[in-house]
Amino acid sequence: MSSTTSAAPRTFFGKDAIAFIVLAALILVVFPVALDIFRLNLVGKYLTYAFVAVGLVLCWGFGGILSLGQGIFFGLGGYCMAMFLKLEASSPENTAIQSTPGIPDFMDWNQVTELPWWWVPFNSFPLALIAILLVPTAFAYVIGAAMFKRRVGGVYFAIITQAVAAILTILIVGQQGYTGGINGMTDLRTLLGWDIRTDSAKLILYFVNAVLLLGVILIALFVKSSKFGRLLIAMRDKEDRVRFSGYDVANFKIFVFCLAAAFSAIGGAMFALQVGFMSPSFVGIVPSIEMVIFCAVGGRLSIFGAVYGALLVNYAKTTFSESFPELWLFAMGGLFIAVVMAFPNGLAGIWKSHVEPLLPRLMKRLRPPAIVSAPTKAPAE
Amino acid sequence: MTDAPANGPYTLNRRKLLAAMATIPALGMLGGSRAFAQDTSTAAVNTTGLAVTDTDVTVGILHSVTGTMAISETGSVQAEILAIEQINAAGGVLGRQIKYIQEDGASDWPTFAEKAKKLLVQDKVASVMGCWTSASRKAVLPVFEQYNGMLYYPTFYEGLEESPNVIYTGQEATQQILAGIDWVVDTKGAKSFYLLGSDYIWPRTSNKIARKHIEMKGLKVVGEEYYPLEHTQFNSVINKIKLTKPDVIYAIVVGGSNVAFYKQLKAAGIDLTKEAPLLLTISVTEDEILGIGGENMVGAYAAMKYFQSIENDNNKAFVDAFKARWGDGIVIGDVTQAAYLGPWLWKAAVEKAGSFDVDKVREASPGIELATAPEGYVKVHDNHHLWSKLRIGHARLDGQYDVVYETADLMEPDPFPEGYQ
Amino acid sequence: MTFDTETAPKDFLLAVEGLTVSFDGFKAVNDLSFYVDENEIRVIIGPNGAGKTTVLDLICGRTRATSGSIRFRGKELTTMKEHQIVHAGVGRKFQNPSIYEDLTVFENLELSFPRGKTVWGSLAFRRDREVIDRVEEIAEMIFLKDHLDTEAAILSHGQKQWLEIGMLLIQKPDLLMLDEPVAGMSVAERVKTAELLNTIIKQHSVIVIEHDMKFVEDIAHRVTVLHQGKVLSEGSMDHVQHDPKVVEVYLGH
Amino acid sequence: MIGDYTYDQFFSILAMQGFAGLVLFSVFVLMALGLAIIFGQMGVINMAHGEFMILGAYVTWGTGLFVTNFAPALFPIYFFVAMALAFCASFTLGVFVEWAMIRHLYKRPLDTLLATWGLSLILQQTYRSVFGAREVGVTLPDWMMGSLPLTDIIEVPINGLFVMALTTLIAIAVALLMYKSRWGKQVRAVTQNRIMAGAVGINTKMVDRMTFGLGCGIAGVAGSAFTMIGSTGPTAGQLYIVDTFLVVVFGGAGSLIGTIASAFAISQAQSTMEFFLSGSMAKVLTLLTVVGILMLRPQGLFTLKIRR
Repeated sequence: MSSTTSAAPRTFFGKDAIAFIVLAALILVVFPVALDIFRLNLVGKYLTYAFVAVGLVLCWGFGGILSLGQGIFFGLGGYCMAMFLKLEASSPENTAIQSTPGIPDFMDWNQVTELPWWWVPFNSFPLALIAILLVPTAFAYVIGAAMFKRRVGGVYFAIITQAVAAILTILIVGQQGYTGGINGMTDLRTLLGWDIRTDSAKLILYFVNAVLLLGVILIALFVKSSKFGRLLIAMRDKEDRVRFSGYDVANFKIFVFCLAAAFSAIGGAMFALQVGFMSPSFVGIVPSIEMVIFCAVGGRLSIFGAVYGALLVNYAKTTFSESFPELWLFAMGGLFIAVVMAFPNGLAGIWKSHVEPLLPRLMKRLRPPAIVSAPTKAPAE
Repeated sequence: MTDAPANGPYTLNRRKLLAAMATIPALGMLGGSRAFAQDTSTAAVNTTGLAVTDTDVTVGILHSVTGTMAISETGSVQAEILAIEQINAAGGVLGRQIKYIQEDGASDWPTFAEKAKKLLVQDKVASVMGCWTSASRKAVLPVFEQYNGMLYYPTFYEGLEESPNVIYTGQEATQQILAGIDWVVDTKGAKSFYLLGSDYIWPRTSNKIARKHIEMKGLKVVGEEYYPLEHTQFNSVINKIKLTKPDVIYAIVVGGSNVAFYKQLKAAGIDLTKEAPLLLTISVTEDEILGIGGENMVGAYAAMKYFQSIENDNNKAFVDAFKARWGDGIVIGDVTQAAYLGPWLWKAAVEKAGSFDVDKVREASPGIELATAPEGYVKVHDNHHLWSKLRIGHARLDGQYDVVYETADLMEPDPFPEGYQ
Repeated sequence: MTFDTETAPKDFLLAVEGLTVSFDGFKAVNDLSFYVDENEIRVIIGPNGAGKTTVLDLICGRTRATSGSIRFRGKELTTMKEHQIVHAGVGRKFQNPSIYEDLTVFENLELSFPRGKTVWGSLAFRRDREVIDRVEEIAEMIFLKDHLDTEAAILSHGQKQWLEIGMLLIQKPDLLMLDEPVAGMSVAERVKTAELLNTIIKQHSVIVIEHDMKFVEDIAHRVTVLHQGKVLSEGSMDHVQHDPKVVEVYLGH
Repeated sequence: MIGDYTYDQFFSILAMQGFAGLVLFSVFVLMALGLAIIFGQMGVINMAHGEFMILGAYVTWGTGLFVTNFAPALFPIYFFVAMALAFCASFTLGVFVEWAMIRHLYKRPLDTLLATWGLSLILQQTYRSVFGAREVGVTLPDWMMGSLPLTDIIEVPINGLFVMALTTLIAIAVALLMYKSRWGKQVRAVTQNRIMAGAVGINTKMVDRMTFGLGCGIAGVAGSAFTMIGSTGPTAGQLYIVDTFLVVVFGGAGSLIGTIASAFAISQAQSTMEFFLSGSMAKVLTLLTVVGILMLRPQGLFTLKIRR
């Protein structure tokens, strides 16, 4: 945590503003210019995981609530989007060869002859958008309220979220007539008549995704800089003290858990749009834990670190698995252990302890010596 | 893995390759392709910018080398590499050597889609041999259709699909099911069936077809049950089977669940060699028996198009070449053989079309025959599936099957079977 | 226990009656009753394991009573949640300094400022002049005016104790409960703390748990001696010091 | 008639399902015991627990292979040797892991969870590289794969009996070790007050290491026993994670009785429901019930109410 002066409250101006501008420039300008559309689309996919990682920074890094079930919310958000897209792709003309035209193909294969009632709202785009945010958040609220009101925390909470992720996966796979089962929902084609598979659509979706991510980061920065952010840290360190300072701790935990869930859901929805399908393999335990890795590698206390973590780990995964598929798990496992044991604050921690102290010295070299002030800021030489 | 598949183009074990090559003349696969080569300029055979040069052509191999599916897909990778090496040794395709780029789907469907796209968009491969599970195929299908690629898919599967961009070298459900049930009814006098499967689309669709077929014959299905993938406790269903006393257990359990199911079946006192009940499976190949253990499987019947023990010259040469390339201890299952067909069918189609262009290969594909297939003669149907025979294998103690029956004619593939949907 | 009859009709600030809590059969507090007046300084003493800290835990809601009642200004506390008890006007300092080590002194105090205590309130909370003035005022009082921007983790043990007391004061509670406020302090710090407490007790009712008899003598209006979860003796310092039961417990047989 | 079944059949169902439930119960206890010791006594969540089990399974496979090739006469009893070796292998690996990794993380329980997950990835890939991606078939002596017919419907699988006997044995051994031996006293002393235990001369580091090793060793024995009923492959360990954790958490950390009781409750619920519902739904409902109860009673079934 950076220190501030008492008179000037922490805001997201200053260091965070620079970091924000750098990141925005990177994902809005550098990537689109430097990468072809195929790689850019991949980066877009990585960035959808960054939504989850940013949520985890608030929830886990600041709040100390380790959720091993963020895949639940990523998946639910993705499924809500995929349901809308699937219905659009399943127009009676497109599905004329089915026994029941007009319903998604997997329903037809499973002898479902009528659209289930809970699918009906997904015919409407506005309702689907609402569902993307509401369904995962409501689900998070139920889990959060049940657990935090009863002061379940730490390892117990982690295991229970993990169990919920397992349950949801089994449920989705088991109810394939309604969910597409293990295949998931595939072959999503158009959004309100606009073909999302074309290169131009992918480019536009990339920018939509990037802007949404920047928006989410702004929200996260706002939360972090508000008193709420300091309360999260306080709750992580001394939960009882917060309680005896007159706060209903459970409500704060529920809120941050719901917020992280909502972030993840946006990421999931953007994933479904950019990749063109959704499958239960994002809901389960393994992806949920991987998302924690992204956050841990980037730095659990740094919102920007989490974004870079998601980008880096996924980039490494793609390159590693292209050239040395067999080594990938070794690398991933090793990375995990190394980060946890040696660099608990991840890349952001390394940046802060090793790179940042060098900056003032660098600045000093760049400036004429006469103007150098505030020597106290520079490290001892 | 002692015999890890090569990771990049051309990392061959020379000694093994030579050993594998030695068996080729017996296959009679040296066609006139070498003569063909000189008359085909790259500009003429490749009008769509695929990765084809004057000397070589690049294809993709896309299977899971890591994750849970690696267990099943390893054999397919080995078969495809073997086929490519044999084709190269025999002069290649249109005079060009085949290079392959192998990508790992990592048992993760989105990864499959991502890698498929990479192979088509970035590497511009002329065709892809790959996928194993239906889920991975469903994930890559839109990619192949959008970027007009060609996929050779080796696994027996549920049907209900007929993509112009896929050649299905395994059987679709009716090919595997109908004749098998006919056989068990006709020769074993079976009257009642218990249907059991892992909980996903292939077992469910297959059992749906099986149930329709059984009921059309006026026979009875006494139970139908599905368990989550990777479930390991089957005592409850075994108890139900004991209670309902079916003549046939029709089992479509996949993956690690298989091991648990057959071990627990044996431990519960159901001796498959007594055939009371008889067990007929369409999901356990020789590959799976490695994990299950021959002693737990002996006596069961399997309905497939290929068993390693098929007696014909093609198969003998194939098995010898496979063992020479990948080691003596290896077994070859139905899907492995189907995967082996992929490169050969593609080669035949390319040579028929006289071009690597995907559209021309697609046009040329229906009617392609392969007399040298290890399973015997196969032919590509207009619907992109293969005409093939169905065989019934009887599991031996050593993990192999004895072929006890084979259909007289090739079975017509029918991915959208009327009356079974 | 004859004490309560003569004061019963009065309106007490805090009335504890028949309070019992048992942990798996062990009654840490057993049918305990005592009363605290407005602006009274009550010191609770007793040997280790007498149940002193448990009594504070019960009052502030950290531990739930098995039976009995705790009324604060007529409001029943036993059914209220911790934060509601705080809002009712009860502040609690823990035995070991309980502060937020990763935050600065200023932020520690600010979090206890009685505004923006809900989720939305905390999001909308702005650090205005009122907050800054109040924090600085308290910081002055607890001798940490020069350390406002220091991370709490690097304060000395005594400074941490003061900080926690400051966090209570900024809440403006009606009843302050301090669990061994001078434990682990250097002599100099002890003197300063006594001075601090003497200012505090002018404006608040206080319950203090303390071992330091000199300190107790200085501040206590009335002393309650606990032993095995029950009141052994109650009254002025002089009274309890000469109570034979107390002597017996403290000096042994 | 009850539903579609006659009374005779119905009682057979009850008997067989009861037995199936008991076997499942034994399996759960065996899986959870090692984890419960580590979690209960040390507060460490070992996500690589499944991989330690699979290590035991591979050791059993290797021993079987060795005996078949070099000492076929011993084959009928090789399984006992294999279990002992499985214990040693997992124990040794456990001790090493504790030394290299866990001991640095005692103050950060959530981080042990992440670090051991990384370990599990590495172990999985190691198994894949060493033993191949395919499952290996563990050949068992014939006497272990038979069954004892009781009535014409009811048959008792011998491997089920074997697992039950083994579980009972290990549970008793663990209980004796924990509550009767000097070492057990030390373990409990360290759990309750680490500093004090250190002050009275207990080598707390050694106690930690041995506890972790013991938990892993028991996991190895469990994995060895599971070759009788399940598959042995690089990723098979992951199948057990959720069930195992739920059993331990549902039972209440630190309580061996609780672990056993919760294993009993979960296994009976699951095996009963499996008979009447589809396998997937039975699993969903069981897990959901467990999670639901945990939300109502987060401390689990058995926990001492203690002063914080």
